[in-house]
Amino acid sequence: MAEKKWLPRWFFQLASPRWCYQITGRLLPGLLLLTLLLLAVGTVWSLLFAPADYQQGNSFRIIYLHVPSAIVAQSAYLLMALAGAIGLIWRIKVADMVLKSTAPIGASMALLALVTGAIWGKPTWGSWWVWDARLTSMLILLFLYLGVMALNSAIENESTAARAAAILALVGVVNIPIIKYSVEWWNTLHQPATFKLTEKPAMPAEMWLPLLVMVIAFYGFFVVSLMQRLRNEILWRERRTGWVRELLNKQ
Amino acid sequence: MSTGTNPGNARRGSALALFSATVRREFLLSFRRKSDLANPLIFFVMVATLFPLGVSPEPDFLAQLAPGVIWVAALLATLLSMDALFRSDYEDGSLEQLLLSPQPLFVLVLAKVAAHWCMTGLALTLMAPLLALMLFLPADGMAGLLLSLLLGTPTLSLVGAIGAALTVGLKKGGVLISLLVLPLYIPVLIFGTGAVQAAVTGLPLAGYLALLGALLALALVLAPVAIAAALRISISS
Amino acid sequence: MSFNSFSEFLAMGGHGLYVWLSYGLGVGVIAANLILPRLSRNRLLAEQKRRLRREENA
Amino acid sequence: MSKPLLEVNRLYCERDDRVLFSELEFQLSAGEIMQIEGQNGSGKTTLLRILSGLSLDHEGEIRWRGEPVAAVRERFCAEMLYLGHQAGVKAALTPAENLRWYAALQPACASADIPLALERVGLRGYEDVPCHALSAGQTRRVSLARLYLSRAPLWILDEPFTAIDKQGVAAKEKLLREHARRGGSVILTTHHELAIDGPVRTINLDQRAGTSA
Repeated sequence: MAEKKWLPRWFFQLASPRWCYQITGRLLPGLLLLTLLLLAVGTVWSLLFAPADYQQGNSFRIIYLHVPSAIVAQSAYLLMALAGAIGLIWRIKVADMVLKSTAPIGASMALLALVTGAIWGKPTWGSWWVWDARLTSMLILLFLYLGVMALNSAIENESTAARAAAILALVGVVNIPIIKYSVEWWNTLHQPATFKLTEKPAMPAEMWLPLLVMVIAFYGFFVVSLMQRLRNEILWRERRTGWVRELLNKQ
Repeated sequence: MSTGTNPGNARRGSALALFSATVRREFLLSFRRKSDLANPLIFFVMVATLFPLGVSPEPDFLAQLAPGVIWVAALLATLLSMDALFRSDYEDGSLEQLLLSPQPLFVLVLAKVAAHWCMTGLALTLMAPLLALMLFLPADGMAGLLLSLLLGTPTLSLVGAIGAALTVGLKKGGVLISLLVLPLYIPVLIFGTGAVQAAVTGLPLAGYLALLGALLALALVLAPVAIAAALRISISS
Repeated sequence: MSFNSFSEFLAMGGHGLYVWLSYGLGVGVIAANLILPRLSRNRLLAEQKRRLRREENA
Repeated sequence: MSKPLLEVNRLYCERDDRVLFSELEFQLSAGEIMQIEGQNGSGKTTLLRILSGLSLDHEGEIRWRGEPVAAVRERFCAEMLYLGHQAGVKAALTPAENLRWYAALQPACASADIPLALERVGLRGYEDVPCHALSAGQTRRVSLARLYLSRAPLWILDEPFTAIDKQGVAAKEKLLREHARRGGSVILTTHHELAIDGPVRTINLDQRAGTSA
């Protein structure tokens, strides 16, 4: 605390984006390699080696994309709200940037989960879209992502935009369980339960092991993509600082 | 002249006075601009008119559609009116004065939302029987419709106010606000229409109303905090 | 291995269209998410370097 | 009155890629009038908004009576009067109604003083005319009437004299002087030459603009 007196406060605030940029730079190549490897293994395993489902046949293999993307889409929203809370409470710039970088990745994951869910629905339910509880919740999650992104891009001042988006993300995160619950309830009222997407009683190991690999691979992909976007965001926001100038001159 | 009076005592007593003063001011403002008062209500009726024209005037069919149509129309009408909640205050500088008050901001915000609800949500609820008649909603459903709207529309106003507060500094806030708020309205819509449908089929209402009440309680506790924070952020740029 | 031949693998027991469409989209979304930030990084760096030169000349 | 009312340490602010001011430091004691000078766009309004606590987007420290403003926000708001660019006057309400709501916002203002305050700004007889029927100068005077209502020691005034005629300005200058003599302090921006006998400190923002390291 003592040195805080003679060093301006913004110096300390600058220190952390720089550190963040450097550490992610060091981690990124290894993580990218690992992620690509996991994705390759998971894809080959799920397409070639995993057994077909006795009821759904080979269309079951779509689950290996649908479930990981749905899981990542939901976790990404939680992360986004967490980053928003941290940014709001402690005024940490990097948290603002994490929030902004997470939204598009999460939205694309939600979109992938929706589209794969719809494609899976065609051979299983006989139509491209069914108002299934999980698909509907995912659609609403996508809307929530789009809202955060729209708000973030509509406000010009970057720190105001980040704070506003943080509030919205927090409001959204309070609402997500309510939305999920209400949608599930609505679904049971209006539709007799037929085939539920991914509600398998006791999946055999040769089915869930590749799924596990894919989930981990998707998380890895999320982290890699987040780091890439975050680094861009850091460079952009810190473009007038000394270390970014140095970095630019060096290249 | 320094602080002079003891501000602590004055403050405790005056939060309530401030609430009523703000509600009174909002009412006064709306009654001086009567067209703003009527617009959401006219919109409400118009949307309901579009459905028989666009779908089918068949009474049985409309009766089935009625709970959903009335609820969606109420939801859209509330949303439409939301943008104006803080905008004129923002434009003439009153919002700055409001934020600089030493009084707790959530009291002020709550007062504004309460006044707004009286002029939209409550008015919509009172208009709903008219729409129910137009859409052939069975008479059994009327109680469910009124009660669910009465419990549901305040939540819509509170949640919508968060969106209004977030977009108040933006010129094109009107479109954005619906994008932000509509997904958050879904639970209210589900339970609201659920209540009406239950009432129509003679099922017990209490569960739905309890859920709507729970949503309202949650919104009452959390939304004013979010609105206040959002206003501070919106005004700070 | 769940398939006996390559053509069987492609056909996916009649669900080939759905499975391959999904995986195609999956690869597309993931690749886009990995490549787009990279492109925008290059653009950003070039832009900022130009700005730096401009400021130094000014 | 040894402690300064307002203390600003190492204030730094940038807007739209431009550093408006950095390392801005000053203290304001009771009885002082301070004028912020600078060209258009030099950040006068931004500085006043930061000082009033409206704008959060800055770095540095602001202390009120020796304590960080954020920690004593409620007390600071009760002891501060801010007059912004916009009058904060509702066009659909009458002057008296506008001031009554303001008095409700600021518990230190007595609504009993409203008729007197309106008389002092020359709006007697306009109490029940909606503000949209008033001229720009009259509307501005409605918001200036707050100065007569307020007992807050710190006044932050952003261009308080726009649309006010010469006599009005002279009256307001007299009011500022009285406020300072009673131990209040004022921070203001204005395009007018202030004709206040007694010390008026000035801070020029044009010389403050710098670049961040």
